Amino acid sequence: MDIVVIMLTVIGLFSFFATTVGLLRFPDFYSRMHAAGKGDTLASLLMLLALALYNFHEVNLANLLVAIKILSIVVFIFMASPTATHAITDAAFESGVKPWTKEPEEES
Amino acid sequence: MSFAEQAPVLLVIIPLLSALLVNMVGLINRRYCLPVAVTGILGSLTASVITLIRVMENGVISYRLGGWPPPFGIEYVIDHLNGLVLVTISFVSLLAVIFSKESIKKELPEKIPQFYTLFVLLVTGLLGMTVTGDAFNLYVLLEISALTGYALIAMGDNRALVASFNYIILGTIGASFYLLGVGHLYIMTGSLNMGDLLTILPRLYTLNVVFIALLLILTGTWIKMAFFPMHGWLPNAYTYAPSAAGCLVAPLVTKVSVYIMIRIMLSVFSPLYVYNIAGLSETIVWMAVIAILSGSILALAQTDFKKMLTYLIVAEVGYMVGGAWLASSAGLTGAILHIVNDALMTLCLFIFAGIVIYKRGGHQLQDLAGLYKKMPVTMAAFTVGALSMIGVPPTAGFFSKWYLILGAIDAGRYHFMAALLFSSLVNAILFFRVIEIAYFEPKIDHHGGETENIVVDEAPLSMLVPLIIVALSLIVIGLYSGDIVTNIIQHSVPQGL
Amino acid sequence: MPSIISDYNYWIYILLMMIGLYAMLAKNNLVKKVIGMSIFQTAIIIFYVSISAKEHATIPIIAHHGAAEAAIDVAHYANPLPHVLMLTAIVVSVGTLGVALALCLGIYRRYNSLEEDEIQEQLQ
Amino acid sequence: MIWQLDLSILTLIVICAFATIMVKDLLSAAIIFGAYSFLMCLLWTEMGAVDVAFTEASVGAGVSTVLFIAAVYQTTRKVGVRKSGRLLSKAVALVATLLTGLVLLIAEADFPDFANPFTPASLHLSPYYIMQTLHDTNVPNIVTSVLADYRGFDTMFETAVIFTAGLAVIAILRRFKKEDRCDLPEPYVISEAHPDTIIRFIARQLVPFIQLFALYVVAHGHHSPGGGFQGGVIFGASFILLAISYDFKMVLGIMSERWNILLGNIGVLIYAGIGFLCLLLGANFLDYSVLSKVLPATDKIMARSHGMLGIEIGVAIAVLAIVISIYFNIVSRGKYDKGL
Repeated sequence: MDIVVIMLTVIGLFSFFATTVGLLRFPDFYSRMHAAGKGDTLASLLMLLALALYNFHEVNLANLLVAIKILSIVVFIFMASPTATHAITDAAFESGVKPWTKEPEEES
Repeated sequence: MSFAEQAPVLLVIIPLLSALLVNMVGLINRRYCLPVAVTGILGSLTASVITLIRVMENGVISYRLGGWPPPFGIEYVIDHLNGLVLVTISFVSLLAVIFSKESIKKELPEKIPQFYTLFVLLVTGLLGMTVTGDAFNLYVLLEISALTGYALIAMGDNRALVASFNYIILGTIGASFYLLGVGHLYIMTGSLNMGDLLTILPRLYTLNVVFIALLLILTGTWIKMAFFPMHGWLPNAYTYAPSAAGCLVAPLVTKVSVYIMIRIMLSVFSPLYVYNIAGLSETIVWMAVIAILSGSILALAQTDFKKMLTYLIVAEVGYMVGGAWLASSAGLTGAILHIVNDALMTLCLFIFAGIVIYKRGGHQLQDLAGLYKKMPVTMAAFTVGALSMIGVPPTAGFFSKWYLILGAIDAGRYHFMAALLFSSLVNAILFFRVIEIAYFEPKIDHHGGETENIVVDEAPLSMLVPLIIVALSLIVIGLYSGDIVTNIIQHSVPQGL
Repeated sequence: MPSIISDYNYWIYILLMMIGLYAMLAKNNLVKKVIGMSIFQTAIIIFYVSISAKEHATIPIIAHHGAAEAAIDVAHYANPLPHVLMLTAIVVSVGTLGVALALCLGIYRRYNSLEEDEIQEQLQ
Repeated sequence: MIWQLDLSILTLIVICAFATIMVKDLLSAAIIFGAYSFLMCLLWTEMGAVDVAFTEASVGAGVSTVLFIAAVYQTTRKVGVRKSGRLLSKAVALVATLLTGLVLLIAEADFPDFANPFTPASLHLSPYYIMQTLHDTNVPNIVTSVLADYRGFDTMFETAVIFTAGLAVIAILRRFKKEDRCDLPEPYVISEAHPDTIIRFIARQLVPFIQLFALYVVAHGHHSPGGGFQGGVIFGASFILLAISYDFKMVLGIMSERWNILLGNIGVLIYAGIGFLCLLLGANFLDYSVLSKVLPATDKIMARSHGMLGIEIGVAIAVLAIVISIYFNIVSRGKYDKGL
């Protein structure tokens, strides 16, 4: 059990790290949102799963309730976080943020 | 339950409930708002009077909210000092709410329910601040009265919004400083109850932190009462507020802050600490002198009648702060008596200004021209208020000034006495100028030339009656001020300072 | 626990308080002033909550499952009183914030500006 | 508490505070302020103040940020360029700030150490609450029992403060007439012709859960962090979410302005009314123990517990209505025509 928890935490931390790197290093708004939206959701999902499992050291009703609560947080994050990313991206597209392309932009 | 036993809490709860009721009937028909508001404040006045009578008979009353013993629960403590202030608050607000009837119809016809709800909530806040014996509960009510005050002021004309914004910034700084001061006391003592703090603090008197807590609380209340260097928000806020709101805010908010300062000085820190150990007396009396002088001089410079009154409030705050810090019994007596008197005098003058705005549509000095012939009764009442402001016997203003001067002599602070006399002189000049304009200068008519046959054209009765009552009460309080001092104020002033 | 921690919270609250106060007094933009006001108020909340913290203490909810009626160790729970006070303070601060923002909007509606000096110019 | 965490969060908070004040764009300032509030929330959880953290999460990070964004949306994002000639006032502000800081530092030298369990504050009143709460009120969450019972009177006025704020915003902003003589053109044009299906669908799915959670927070406040205030804010937030993802009019159809005002009123009235009922039953104001006379099958201690639940519900109703009302007024500039 402990090994699974550690595995999940480590993968979660890694994808948080990847997200941060992506946010800092990607060239334009959309790709940054891409990194943030996906990586973040996955990472928090893994971490929360790890927490829910960690909580099960001793199986009883109270711990089960806590695990269910954590799992429902996972579900809601899974629904809300990509939607928020979508909303932000959509708003950016509406207000005319240009996607980055390989061709160098004309100097203005 | 008997009404008398529960009166200490009822005097706060009745206005709170009636504020809610005002809002609800406002959704149905806005004509019912005023009667409900008046009933609520009347109920609170009754409860205050009963409480004061009980205090005079039996001494200090303590009321446990939620039935918990202090310091674990919140406690209401009513002694002679706040009994008197409570009656003053509810009396003044009763007159102000009656006055507001016509003026609000003219100035804010759309928002009558909101206005009266906020109005009654402000009264609730002020009463709650006065009656409480818990330092944190005081903060919550301070914020209620502050928030209602910002909104009531912002409902005025165009410039009122900016004035109110300045008020909200400074008012929040003031309230937060108060809260911070209470926090400094809490971290050192672990208590929030004023009586409890009074017993715990003496062993900490040597620490800096107690001194700084006092300083923070004082700064907070000074900002709230517009003591001179921190008075920036007051003149504009009070000038551009709706006149009905001005009649409530101007007489009461600053005075209640003065009361809080005195309450904290006497009931949280002891007179021994504030006057002897802290060693602030000398400085603060000098600050009060400066406040009085600059308030008076700035008032002289105004051409706007209402603004002139607001600067006079700044000067009057100087009287009270100075009196409270003279470290003499007479000075403190004068300061407390002046809380009552000044509330009534300010009410009188602001109701007068409200009537002028109602009739003439402006509050410049020129708008007063020719008023003696048009409105003889109003002007007579105004003259009483003005005389009281100057300090002419037998009006109330004379007596509180008398005690303040006695206190200044007792304490040997002659500069304070000089400032008081100077301020009286300035007030005399100011008000005689006003009276001169109103008496001699004819009103210039738009058709050119002077209007010949002047008809007496008084304000509506709902405005006139409060004005007459307050003018009469100024004289009555003046005549009975000896009794008030010996029966009420003497009990709350520590002797032998 | 190093000794720096014994004062760090209090230093930070003073620093935040100064930031907030400076923003309220010196900033020209009204919304910035309001933000300063919020920072100022949260600084006080940090101060109070710091009073309540105890080393090795847990949240102030008494564990009453299992060992019922066991002796309650006071040092085991954080001091609840400042928490209560600060709940009230947070509510007050959001109320003030709402009113202040409403005033900003009202001012903007009249003067088409949020800058204090431009509004003052229009007033004169 | 973990002191390393304490140090790092506090440092981040200061950085956020600086950034909020310094940044030249008001929308960014609002967002950074939201981050600041979340850090605060972490800090308080770390110090064991879970109820405060919960409130800060819902109020500070949630509602305040939304209000800031609504206000910025209705005004302008730009911060004006600094003009010269304000040096004097800046100097005065700087001196005042430094003076305050200095005074507070002097006071700080006398404070007992942080996190010391034997400070006066931890030894005087709070042991009573910790020891007695189960015995007096049967409520394990000490914060709830102190908030709603021992210091219930404060909380009643706290609710009144929120009610006052709601009314104040209406009084300041609300325009009852259709046109306003000194009204300005709309600052931004939002795409109303572009309803976004994904967002609407998800919002519609989430709202019932949010509301259920809000009810849970209210009802479970006796045993876990939370209570009427947090629950009310969350419930109100669900309506704000609807108003943002759908349009303004639709939410007004559910919660009209009159209902809002009435609900706010009723909430405070429930609180004050329970207090008043205690008074009528012959005890002091807000002394819930006498409610055992009217509630079936309760002793004095359970009556306190039930009384607290009653007032928590009152608080929740009031807060829910007022949060919505403040948001609507700010986002529509008091005209109730359209919003974000």
